[in-house]
Amino acid sequence: MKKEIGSFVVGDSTKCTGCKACELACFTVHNRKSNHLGKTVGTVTVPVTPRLFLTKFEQGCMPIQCKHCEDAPCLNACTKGAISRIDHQVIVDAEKCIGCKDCMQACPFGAIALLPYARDGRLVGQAMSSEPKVFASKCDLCEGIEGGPACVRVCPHQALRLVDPEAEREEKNIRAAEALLLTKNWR
Amino acid sequence: MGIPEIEDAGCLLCFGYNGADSHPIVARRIVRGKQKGMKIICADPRVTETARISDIHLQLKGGSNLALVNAMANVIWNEGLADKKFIDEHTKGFDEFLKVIEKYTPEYAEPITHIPAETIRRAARVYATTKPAMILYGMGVCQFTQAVDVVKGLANLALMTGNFGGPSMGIGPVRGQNNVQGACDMGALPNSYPGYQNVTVPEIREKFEKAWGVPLSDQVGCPITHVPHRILHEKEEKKRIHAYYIFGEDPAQSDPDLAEVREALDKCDFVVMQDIYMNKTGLYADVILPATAWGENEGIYTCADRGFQRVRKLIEPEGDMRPDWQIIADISTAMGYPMNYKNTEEIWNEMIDLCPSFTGATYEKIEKYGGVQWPCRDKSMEDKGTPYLHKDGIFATKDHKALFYGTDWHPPVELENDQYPMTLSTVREVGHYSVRTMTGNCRTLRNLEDEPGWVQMNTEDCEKMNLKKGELVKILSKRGYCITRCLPTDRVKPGATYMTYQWWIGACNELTTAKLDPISNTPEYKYCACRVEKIEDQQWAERHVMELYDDIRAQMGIDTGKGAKA
Amino acid sequence: MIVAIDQNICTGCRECAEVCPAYAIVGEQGKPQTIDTDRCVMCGQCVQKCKSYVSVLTHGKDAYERVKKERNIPDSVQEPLFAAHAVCHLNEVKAALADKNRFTIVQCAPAVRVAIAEEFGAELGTLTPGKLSAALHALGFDRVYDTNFPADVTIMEEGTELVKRVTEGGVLPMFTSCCPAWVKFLEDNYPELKDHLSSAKSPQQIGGAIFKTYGAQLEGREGKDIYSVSVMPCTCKEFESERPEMKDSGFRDVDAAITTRDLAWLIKDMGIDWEALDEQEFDQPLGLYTGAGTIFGVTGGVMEAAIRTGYELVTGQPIPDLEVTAVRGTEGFRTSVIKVGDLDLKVGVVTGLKNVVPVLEAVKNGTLDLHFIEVMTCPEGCVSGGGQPKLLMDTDREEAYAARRAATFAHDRELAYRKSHENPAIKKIYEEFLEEPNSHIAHHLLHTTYCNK
Amino acid sequence: MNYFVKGNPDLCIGCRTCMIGCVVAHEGKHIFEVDPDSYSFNPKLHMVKTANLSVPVQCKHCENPACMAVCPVGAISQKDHCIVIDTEKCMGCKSCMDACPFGAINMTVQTGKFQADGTEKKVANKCDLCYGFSGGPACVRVCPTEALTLVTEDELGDAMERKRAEAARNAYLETHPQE
Repeated sequence: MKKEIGSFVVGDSTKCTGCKACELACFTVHNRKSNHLGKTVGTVTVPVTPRLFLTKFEQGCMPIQCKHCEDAPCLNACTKGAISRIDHQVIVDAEKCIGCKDCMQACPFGAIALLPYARDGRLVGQAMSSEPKVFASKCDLCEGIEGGPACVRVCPHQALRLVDPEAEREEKNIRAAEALLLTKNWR
Repeated sequence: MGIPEIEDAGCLLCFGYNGADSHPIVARRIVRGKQKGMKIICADPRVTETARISDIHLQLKGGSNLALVNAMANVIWNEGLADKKFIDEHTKGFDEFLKVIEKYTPEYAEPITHIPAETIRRAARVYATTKPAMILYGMGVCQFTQAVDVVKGLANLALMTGNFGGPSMGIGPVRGQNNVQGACDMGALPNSYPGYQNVTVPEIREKFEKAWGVPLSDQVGCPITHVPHRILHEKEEKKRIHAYYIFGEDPAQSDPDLAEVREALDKCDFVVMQDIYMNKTGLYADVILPATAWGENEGIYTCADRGFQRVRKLIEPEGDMRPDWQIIADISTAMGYPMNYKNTEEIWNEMIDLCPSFTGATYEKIEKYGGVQWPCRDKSMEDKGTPYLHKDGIFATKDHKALFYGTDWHPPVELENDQYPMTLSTVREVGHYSVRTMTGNCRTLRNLEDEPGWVQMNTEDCEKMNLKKGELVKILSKRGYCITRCLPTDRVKPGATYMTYQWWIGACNELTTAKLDPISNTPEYKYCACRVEKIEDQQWAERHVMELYDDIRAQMGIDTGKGAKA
Repeated sequence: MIVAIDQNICTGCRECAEVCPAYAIVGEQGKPQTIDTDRCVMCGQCVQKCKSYVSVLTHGKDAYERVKKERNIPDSVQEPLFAAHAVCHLNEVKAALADKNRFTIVQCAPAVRVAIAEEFGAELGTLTPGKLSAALHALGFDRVYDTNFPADVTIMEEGTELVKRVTEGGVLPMFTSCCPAWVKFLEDNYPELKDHLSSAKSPQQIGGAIFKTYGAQLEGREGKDIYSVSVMPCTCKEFESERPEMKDSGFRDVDAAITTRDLAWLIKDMGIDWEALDEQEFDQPLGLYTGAGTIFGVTGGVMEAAIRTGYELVTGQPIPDLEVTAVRGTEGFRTSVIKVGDLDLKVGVVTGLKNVVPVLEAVKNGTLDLHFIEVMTCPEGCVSGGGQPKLLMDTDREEAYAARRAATFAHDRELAYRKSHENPAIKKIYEEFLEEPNSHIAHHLLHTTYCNK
Repeated sequence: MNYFVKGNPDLCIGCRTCMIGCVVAHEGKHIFEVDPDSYSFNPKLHMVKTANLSVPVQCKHCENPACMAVCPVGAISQKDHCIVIDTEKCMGCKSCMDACPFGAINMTVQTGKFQADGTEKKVANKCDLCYGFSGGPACVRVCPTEALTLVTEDELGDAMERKRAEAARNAYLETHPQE
């Protein structure tokens, strides 16, 4: 009965130092089970494949990640049906992904990268090629991972924020309404 | 007084009446009054829209109405603000009244009402010294076991300040539903014929017997709120009710203690339901008579200010349904009393000729003037009706004097306790009206709000229970429970909860008590003890609510394929 | 160079500068950083902090293999590599192990056994001395000794020195000297306070000096034949081992100091299955250690071990409460007064090098009334050392340190001997070789004066 | 200057007629007669009720709109005194929603339109001052208490001028009390 939209994480370039703790944490929690990661670096046997991307630009830096669009171009572009909406979030099925790059081109944020795909601590190979299988790596808002988005949790400067868009909108509405009290006699 | 007069009052005492949610059009008059400089005193346990713009908000504890009213009377008298001349010339019983209110000092009322004594004083002074002062009251007065006493108490305030008999003054009930005034005017009361003519008066009975050509009973009928008892527990066989013909009403939704109502409808031998849409009561009916809705009807409605207004047909009804008057005429004919009215005007003309206060309110006049407020006794075009009553202090009693009537306050019947530590009051929300047979079937309004509705709770209470906005909660009283969504708001006081009564799933009348005011027979919808419980598994709850909704719609034969369809 | 920042990989976030106690990391925000080697104390906290990894996306497909080669990291390593890193010396160690003519001795520090298992997927702070010893044996070390043993020697030497300074009026307060980063910091910034340092060497260097002398005797070999390796939770230990003062055995006392992380690489590189290892004892006699030696790994541990022994040296009575909880904790600077017979021993513990500055200022001004101060550079002592397994997520840091600390104390409780002077191997080495604490030979081998830089 | 509709909390009774009026205006008057699943109920203004105020909040049609700046696909533009969203271009990324400090933008289901995986398509929704409809903003027209007004450049300018003149007069009187 409730109308809901997808949450998303946004970075704040005024706080971000570019340390990549978010990227590493993202990789860690997503590979904990599938690639047997422990708590320390030494337990990693596969390339780091983050789902958000620290991005430098003229004025600073910040991580860029998926907005979980409500009419997601990546999802609509995926002919393989590897991208779908699950619990309001746009999720890539890495197993189904064939690395066609359509989603990357459709996404206006550059929030998707093709990265090597690993399972059980090993890169997944493919027939007739020495190159490993790749997958469209993008934020899934740590779906099914305890504690919510790891990037938000590890950021040393609180430069990442999980947005509950509707709740925040309502809060902003209240502030806007309070402003109307001050401007009501504008004439 | 008339609704348009509200905005010209000097002071408005708005008591237990939430215009913005019940009647936006009346609320508009209040807002306009405020713009014109009207002082507003609002007595309401919640911050209603009127309270929000009021000069004094008397945020009383629910169920303490009479203590507040009596205390205001006490202040007015003790501070010499009463209109002694008016009291002497136009009233009786003031001395006895004084004895009753003597002890109701503001300090005495403070712990009962939870309003600081000084605020009560301030309100009484403003009311007594600002002319003209008008009182509007609503269900916050009427839906208590002490309801009629409070109405009289409010009348006492108007009497002792001389606020009767002129424009923009007096005391006005703003009735609960559209045309509820009309229903009463037309005799849909257990004790009267149309025009408030008592069934026990032989001359009146004879007049109607003569006009209708049948013998009529001299017994007062059964109020709706007594029906479950008369079906389930009546010892005297002759008095027991076996058949129940319900139209334009949904007791299985709107009456208190729904479990009992359902049992009564189940046990009743024969139930007829006549309505514009399927409703909860219809699920228990042996016969359903589909009637046309407001846009498909024509006739006369009466507004809360006694104003008769024409209602016209907008569209032709489609399908197997008829206007209420035709259904009644057909049933009557079938039962051996032929009714052959050609149109509503014919019925209207028969009625006004039998009711002296309505006789002058012809279709022609109502058309011409846009509306006529009764009493309107003369058919000549000069008698335009009566905008306000008791002109010049002449009251409709034998000696033309008003009677003071003082009573002591008593608390509501079911108080908070360890098991049920909170209180529940049933209220209205703007956009959904009555039992949702009308607005619940309006898709646009249903888009605005839909099942299972909300329970308004103080934010502190919600924080204590870790309840978030929109979370489904279980709310229980000793009679039953329902599931609804939590709406944290600072507009209500801690410990109190408020629910609107139209929702099928968030049906707050599962919880309400069937205790009645002894005179009006109105239930105490505004006060019962309840408890709110958090539901840990919200996903289950959401599913459960959806299943309940689908289930009810399926029972009613509504397509449940995708969303509710009318 | 021991700790370095790779200019090509660094994003310039300066998170490392936040944790650097020596303000040695210089550079503009957003630009690659460099290390001011004069200031750097090589504690490796920047290495622990750095998250700027060699990325396929940012640095290209071949970058990872290239960097690995540049840093002399074993080929088998697959884990992420970061901008801030400690230089890897495993090639030398591997060569020594492969050389049949060299007699290899290894020692490992107390904090290694509570952390190394993490690199093989175990829970944080899993205690594995038996597997550690087994792995070192499996790597082919001829003798697997333990730094906890020289730690017990340290207590004998340093404890005796303290008693002397207190009773005979030496320079007070006396600072511990086990932590090489701290020693370098003091030398660099407060050279005038050098006399406050205990003259006793750190356990690693005491071990090194003993292995190439007494150790060589035990094997019937000469010091020159011995290749001595230490496994440390510390990046700075390599620096310490390279110091010109550390050649009292007649040779470089410790030939190579590798970190816990390096050891994990080595174990993997040699194809040793950690999971399958059966537990093994450390070799005797120089691998026999007490709980006192073990708690060197946590902040306050040296102090507690010293008190356990010092109390008995001074009073001749066993200490009533073995666990000196008064000096435990994780606050940056904490003090307490310990009753040792008639003496009120006033002690202080500093952990986290930044916290030592006000203490040093107070010593300089003569306003600090303490006898003995333990200083450790890393946040919670050696368990949090720069050479320890690096956490993937800093949100685990608190839990990791707490678990490693708890494991260290648990190990202390399960050991047969918990006071250094009760260690039979300690008694034996003093009988057979060192004569007595602070003896002439002890002074020659186990003490030092740090030369002016 | 862009125009905007603003509510007056003193007059608002929280009845939400403006929201209904908004939907009726944007969906066409036939919504009362058609299948409920065939139209979208997406009011472009939001009723806010707190302890001491009730008032609808809607887009301010900022002169330097943050929403327009962040839109990655150029779906938001300025047209004839108002900032409008091209829902055909919008892909529901919520950037504008996050950027708007007033909470004036929400994401709404586009009835009858779906994404490739069959889930509902949602796009940004905000006040467009009833762009393209005759009679001006519907909310202003339907409000029973006249709590909403359309603020235009002329009106705002006049008001400011009046206020400046008043301020000047007051300042003058301060130095010339005898007058």
